[in-house]
Amino acid sequence: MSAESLILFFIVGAFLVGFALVFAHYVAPNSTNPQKAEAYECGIPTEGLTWLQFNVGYYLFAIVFLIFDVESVFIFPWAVVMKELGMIAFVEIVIFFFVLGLGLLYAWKKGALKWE
Amino acid sequence: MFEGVPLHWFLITGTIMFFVGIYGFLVRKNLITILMSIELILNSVNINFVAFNKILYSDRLEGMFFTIFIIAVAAAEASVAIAIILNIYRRLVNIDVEKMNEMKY
Amino acid sequence: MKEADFRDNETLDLFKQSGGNILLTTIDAVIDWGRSNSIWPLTFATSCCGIEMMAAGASRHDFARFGIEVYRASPRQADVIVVAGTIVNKMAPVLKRLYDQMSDPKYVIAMGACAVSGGPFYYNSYHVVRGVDHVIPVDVYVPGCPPRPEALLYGVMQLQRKIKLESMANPRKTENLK
Amino acid sequence: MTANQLMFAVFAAIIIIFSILTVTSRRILRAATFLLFVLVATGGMYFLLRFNFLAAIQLTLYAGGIVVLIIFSILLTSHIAEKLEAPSWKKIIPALLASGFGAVITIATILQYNFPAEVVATSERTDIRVIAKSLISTEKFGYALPFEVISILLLAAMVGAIILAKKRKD
Amino acid sequence: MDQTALKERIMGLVPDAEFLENKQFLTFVIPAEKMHDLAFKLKFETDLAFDFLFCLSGVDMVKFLEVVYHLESTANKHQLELKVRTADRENGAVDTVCDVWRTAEFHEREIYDLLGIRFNHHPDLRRLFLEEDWKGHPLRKDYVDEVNIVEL
Amino acid sequence: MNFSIYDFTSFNQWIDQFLRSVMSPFWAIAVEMVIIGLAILLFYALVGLFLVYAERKVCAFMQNRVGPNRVGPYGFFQTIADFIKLMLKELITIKNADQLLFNLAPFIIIIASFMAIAAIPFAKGLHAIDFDIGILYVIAVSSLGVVGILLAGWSSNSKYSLIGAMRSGAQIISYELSVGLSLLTIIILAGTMQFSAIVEGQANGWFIFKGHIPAFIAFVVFLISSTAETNRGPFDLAEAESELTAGFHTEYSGIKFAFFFLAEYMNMFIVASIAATVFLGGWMAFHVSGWNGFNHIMDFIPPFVWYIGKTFFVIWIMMWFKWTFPRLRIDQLLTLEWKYLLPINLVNILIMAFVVLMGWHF
Amino acid sequence: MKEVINLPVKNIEEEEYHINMGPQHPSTHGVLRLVVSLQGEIVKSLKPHCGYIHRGIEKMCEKDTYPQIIHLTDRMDYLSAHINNHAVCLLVEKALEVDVPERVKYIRTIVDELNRIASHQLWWCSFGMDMGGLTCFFYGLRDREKILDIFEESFGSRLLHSYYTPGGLMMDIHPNFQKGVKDFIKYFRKKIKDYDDLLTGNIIMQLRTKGVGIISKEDAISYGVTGPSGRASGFACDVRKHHPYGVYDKADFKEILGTAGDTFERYMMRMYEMRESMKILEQLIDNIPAGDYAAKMKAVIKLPAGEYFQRVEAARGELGVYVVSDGNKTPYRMKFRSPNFSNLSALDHISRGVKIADLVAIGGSLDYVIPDIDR
Amino acid sequence: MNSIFTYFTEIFHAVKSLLTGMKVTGRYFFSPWEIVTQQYPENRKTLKMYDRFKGEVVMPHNGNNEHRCTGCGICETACPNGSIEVIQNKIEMPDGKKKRIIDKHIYHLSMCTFCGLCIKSCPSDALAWGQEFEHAVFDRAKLTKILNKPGSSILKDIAE
Repeated sequence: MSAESLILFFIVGAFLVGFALVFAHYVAPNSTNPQKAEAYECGIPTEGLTWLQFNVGYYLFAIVFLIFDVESVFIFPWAVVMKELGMIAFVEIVIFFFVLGLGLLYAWKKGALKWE
Repeated sequence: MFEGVPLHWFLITGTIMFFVGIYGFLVRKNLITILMSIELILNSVNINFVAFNKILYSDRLEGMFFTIFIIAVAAAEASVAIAIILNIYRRLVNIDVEKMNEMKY
Repeated sequence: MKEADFRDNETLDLFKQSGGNILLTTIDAVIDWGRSNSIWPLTFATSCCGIEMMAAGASRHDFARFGIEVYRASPRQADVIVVAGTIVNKMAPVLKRLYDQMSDPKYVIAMGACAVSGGPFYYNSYHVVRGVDHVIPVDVYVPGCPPRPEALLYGVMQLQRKIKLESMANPRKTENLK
Repeated sequence: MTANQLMFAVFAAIIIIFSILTVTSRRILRAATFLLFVLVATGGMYFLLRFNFLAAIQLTLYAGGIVVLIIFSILLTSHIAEKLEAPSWKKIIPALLASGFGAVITIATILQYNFPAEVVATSERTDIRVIAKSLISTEKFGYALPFEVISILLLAAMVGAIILAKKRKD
Repeated sequence: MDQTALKERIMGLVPDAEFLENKQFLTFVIPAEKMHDLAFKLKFETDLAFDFLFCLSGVDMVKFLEVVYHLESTANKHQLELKVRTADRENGAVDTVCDVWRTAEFHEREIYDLLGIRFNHHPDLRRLFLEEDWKGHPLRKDYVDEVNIVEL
Repeated sequence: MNFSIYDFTSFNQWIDQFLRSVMSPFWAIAVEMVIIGLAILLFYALVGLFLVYAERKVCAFMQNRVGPNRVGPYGFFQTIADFIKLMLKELITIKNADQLLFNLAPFIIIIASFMAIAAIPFAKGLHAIDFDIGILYVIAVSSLGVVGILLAGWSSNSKYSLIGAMRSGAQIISYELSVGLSLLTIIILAGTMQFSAIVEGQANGWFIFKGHIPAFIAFVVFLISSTAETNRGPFDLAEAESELTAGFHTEYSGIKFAFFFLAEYMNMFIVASIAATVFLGGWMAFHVSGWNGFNHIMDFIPPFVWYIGKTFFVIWIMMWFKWTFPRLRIDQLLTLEWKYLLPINLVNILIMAFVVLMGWHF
Repeated sequence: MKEVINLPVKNIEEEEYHINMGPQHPSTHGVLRLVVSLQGEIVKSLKPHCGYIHRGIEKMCEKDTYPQIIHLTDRMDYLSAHINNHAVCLLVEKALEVDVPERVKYIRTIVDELNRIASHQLWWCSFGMDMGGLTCFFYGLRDREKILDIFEESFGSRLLHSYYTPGGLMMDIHPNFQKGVKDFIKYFRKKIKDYDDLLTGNIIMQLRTKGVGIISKEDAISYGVTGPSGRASGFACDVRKHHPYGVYDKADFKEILGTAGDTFERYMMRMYEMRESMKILEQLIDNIPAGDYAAKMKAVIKLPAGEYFQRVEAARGELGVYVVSDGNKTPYRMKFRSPNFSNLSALDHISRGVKIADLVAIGGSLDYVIPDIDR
Repeated sequence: MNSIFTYFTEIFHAVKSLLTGMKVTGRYFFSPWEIVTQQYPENRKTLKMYDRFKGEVVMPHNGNNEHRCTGCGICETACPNGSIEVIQNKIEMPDGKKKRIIDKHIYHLSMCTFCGLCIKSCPSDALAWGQEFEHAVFDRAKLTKILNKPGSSILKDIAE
């Protein structure tokens, strides 16, 4: 009962959304006019491309996030056995953290953690 | 056999995925889609590793650890690759490999 | 509040007759109950009446008791547009667009003298729409300049009564109206 | 057909169909979404094989990390009206031939090869404790060194990515 | 500086200014072409230092259009009213003072919108309130709009 | 069959055996799955409806008003009315929107929350899946939800949506780290990632007390970052009404919008459950070692009640945050995470490791 | 099918991107439309587009008699309706050289200050809402209701009263008025502490507002930014102090000047001002002299030909009324120098280089009322 | 070291300020007696407007269906936005003189701004404020009212 239940939850979730969408599609009133399909922008017709201006700020955080995500995933198994293994585990993680702390410090000093 | 699923099945799935990735790698011109094709290729390899580990050597963990490290390396690779792609985009307003004949970084 | 305590029951009777279905099915009753008790307004206020609309939402009068507190800033998710304040010629197309962009079923409350008829700016003004019903169809008119929050709540209750006349078989046709 | 077979079939079908869609879709964000499905289905396959930890990593890093990064970069570099150019037949045919041949040859080889009978596991070895212990053990079959090396790799990747992505002040 | 001294001072700056009798403010009518120079001097000469333009109005006097500047000095606490007249109703133009007093930018746009007085060198002289395709200038006395205005 | 509200294990086994006795194992599993699916669906809907109602009432009381009270007793059926209305609202097709992704986005968000709810133990023996990697699993599947938000924002073809989605994306991925790391602190103390084992480990004291200072810091960090991860409270910049109208779901109407609305509350429920389970002992009663009589009295309260009580306490705190604080700005939000929460978290983990190493915990 | 849309720009990061805020937008407090040029989330410049509620009040005034104008000035800046009316009444009284009874002056001053507090309360709650703190909205309006109760008891309506008339008042104050005001001051002195706890001291609010949207003193004067917003920059522009009207010269109150000129300073100015207003109320409320509530006026008010100007301190800054009269019973030309109009003109200058979220905060701190801008 | 110290003092002050804010909302949450909500439709019976409340303009009639309006039309001219129209009628008096009396006193509630100029200017105090505020209708035409009741007549002593 593990992988199977996952599928189950997947299906139940999909079913909930799908059923509701189909139901609403058939039951809800429907009327169209040209304005309705246009993008909403405070009641003024949208001009220009709907496109966020290139903004490296968001992206840098995504990179740093990914790196730290990898890191945190590697710490999880360590955390589980930390209590049992004791000193060795502690030393290893101190080294691991030290290296990553350098990374964080670098990103900090470099201004990658400053949103702009 | 893993409770009814033969190893061949996994390998064939992995192979198809691998060659789909190769196809995308060859055909696609957008750098990001090329990167996605590479991820497909890596993923197919992972499936093979894991299937071998589970079905042939289920008392060992090498396949799994390899996969884990592959994923970690893939993450590092993706972050650097996308940094490069965005840099190219910023310079050339384009991320099409064929239009990047001037490497003026 | 009892039926007889409300004003303008005659017009409501007219709606009943023109709808052609005095008998509502149970499903209709359930749906209308849901719709009438969950009227989410669009955050839209042009002038003074907007302040009274805010006051109606605030602690003293507490719009939320009717289940109306969820002010939506996006017209896609709003059910009712409370036109609180003057609509001028420049604003009219915007209002029309907002109304058009709302998803059905949608309702309009004209709040205050300006929205009902142009009010203080009816005469001698060169830029005021004389009543918002020239632009979008209005369900309930709430006069007053500005109406006090209770008056708006009363208008909402009137709207609820009107919503309760709807039926699935004969839905409102908003797009045919001007 | 057992439950396992059925589920494997479902996952394999999702993987193959969506990976094909990934490389053929002309809307780049759709391609990324299909890639997400492929990766999630792969994660599902790991769950099926009882590699729970691996599956969780697959979901966290691949689906929740790399794909999000890719989607972010797509959001930054393309807009909704944009469609990728359809590749020319001049490119498609050789690529199709090459990958098709490769696939056929590899599958043929796989099918011909008789893998040794499976080693019956005495104990289920995918428990998180077992994994964790071997991950930080310094003995044989221990991965302490790669574990630490990964941190250096990550450091290098982060420094590199930041240098590349950070705007030069010129 | 008291009222008479101020009057002398202004008359010294612009000799052909016309002095108008007004209970509340010292009022001058300045020739349109001298207004911009005067504005600079009024603001930046320390004994005048009229740095606060607290009102800028336009009036349609039928014979001519009038722009009225109400000035105050936050340091010296004296006030002044200037008027600029333009007889040409259609192409009447006054130099902008929005480079001296920034608030004038909006006020001048408003006056252009409602009265149709053009301002030379204005950075962004568009209609402020009414739609771009609006015909006429509503605050003029000869403005007729049979569609929109309902007379009481 | 000896069924009790204190232990659902035997109940589960009884159902399992009963089904297996009347049909083949394959079908038995299938029927079990249908039962669980329906139960979860019902639970999901009920919790969603109740939370929306609770939020309205809580904020009403904080704001000196009464909140919904005209629909049903104390306005209890308010959210049902809302649900009926949303269900029957028109679904607008947006021009130039990517219809596939536009419709897919609510699926992804809802499925992510559904899969996360699977691992949560509601009472002893009452959970769908009991992984050995429980916490990691929940983090993994909930990290998928951000994709739905990004897709929703991008595919709506609206500027507000896109900005909202980018903000939301950056926010969620950043705070995911803090959520994971603050849970890690407790994993070190518990020595397991399995939810059932974590709860069992708190039989003689909750982890927030056992781990004293580092555990408390972790709890606070978890509260803050999980509030942020669910796009709520002072961190709701993605749907910042005063800036971006409705953020990434600006263009969604009717039931599609309802799913985003529901998912927000369900995510809140999930993170609150995790907080309750990991820090506050889940369904475990409040015990103080030594006070046997007191412990015995506490044991009379069924585990499910304990669980719900703790979860709603955490939810209430999150609502309290939301209705008290002004909203952060995007750069402050990211600064908070990267310059405050993350370093504090990393140091906290080391402290906790040291505490465990030295055996200073209780 | 359109293939790749090539962006015409070379440097992608310099490319600007326009976004509409308004007319229907929660942060613009009405129907102002701001076209914001963004670079990323940074505001490069913005263009206010007014006129979405331009009702032509100045034109309408030319057709109305002076008592009738009152009901139009009510609807300009509806949050300081009494103060607008006060300006017109003072102007007419000045032109006719009528001396209004002392009682009227006292009552007008008291009501003006009450109105100012009510307006600032509403500003506080809408500012809180702009910042995302929704509870502020409810607390502010809750306390405002107390003032509205006083108003309603005396004047019969909640928001727009048309209470002043040229020469005096429409009616005398209600006997409970003084007690109501005293009760209110007692009540509000307690509640304003909540305001400080909830929003002023809050670290998020301070981080978001300090150093954001700075306007220097010179710019404030040049842009004509008056009222609390101008005083935050150090611009001493309180008309009540510099050109006293009513009985402000008899009341002891401070004109508090800020230095920083940022959003937080503008916020603090209004918080101070509420306290100062309460101080004025405390001084005046017990000293209302007995007397008539209106001076004797002719049935038809005709202003002598000429031009008149009257300045008062409205809740948002200096309100000027400029009237050109040709001796008829209706003004020849009536111009309102509305405080919001000038304050708005500075918005572009203030908000360059800030983020969108800051723009909302700045807008909240400038506290514009759109019908007053458009008139 | 100093920067680390400020780092932590910053955190401390931030948390303190946040807790202060939470104290306010928390206090209100736990003091439901401070709720100020008036439950409008339920409290209709007890809801009493202030005496001076301006709900609408009415023309009081006494028990004999008599009002005080002479139909002079001063209110019509006083009204700034034309929400009052007075339609007069000429009747022949018994003594042969023709006299103007009121036919219809039309009041557009939809336009009224409640400024009170009509009531203030009325020479015979015929108009007054009504306390009614529940005016919402479905049909705009319903908002135009005729204030003099059908069949009503002018009060004797005003007529003289």
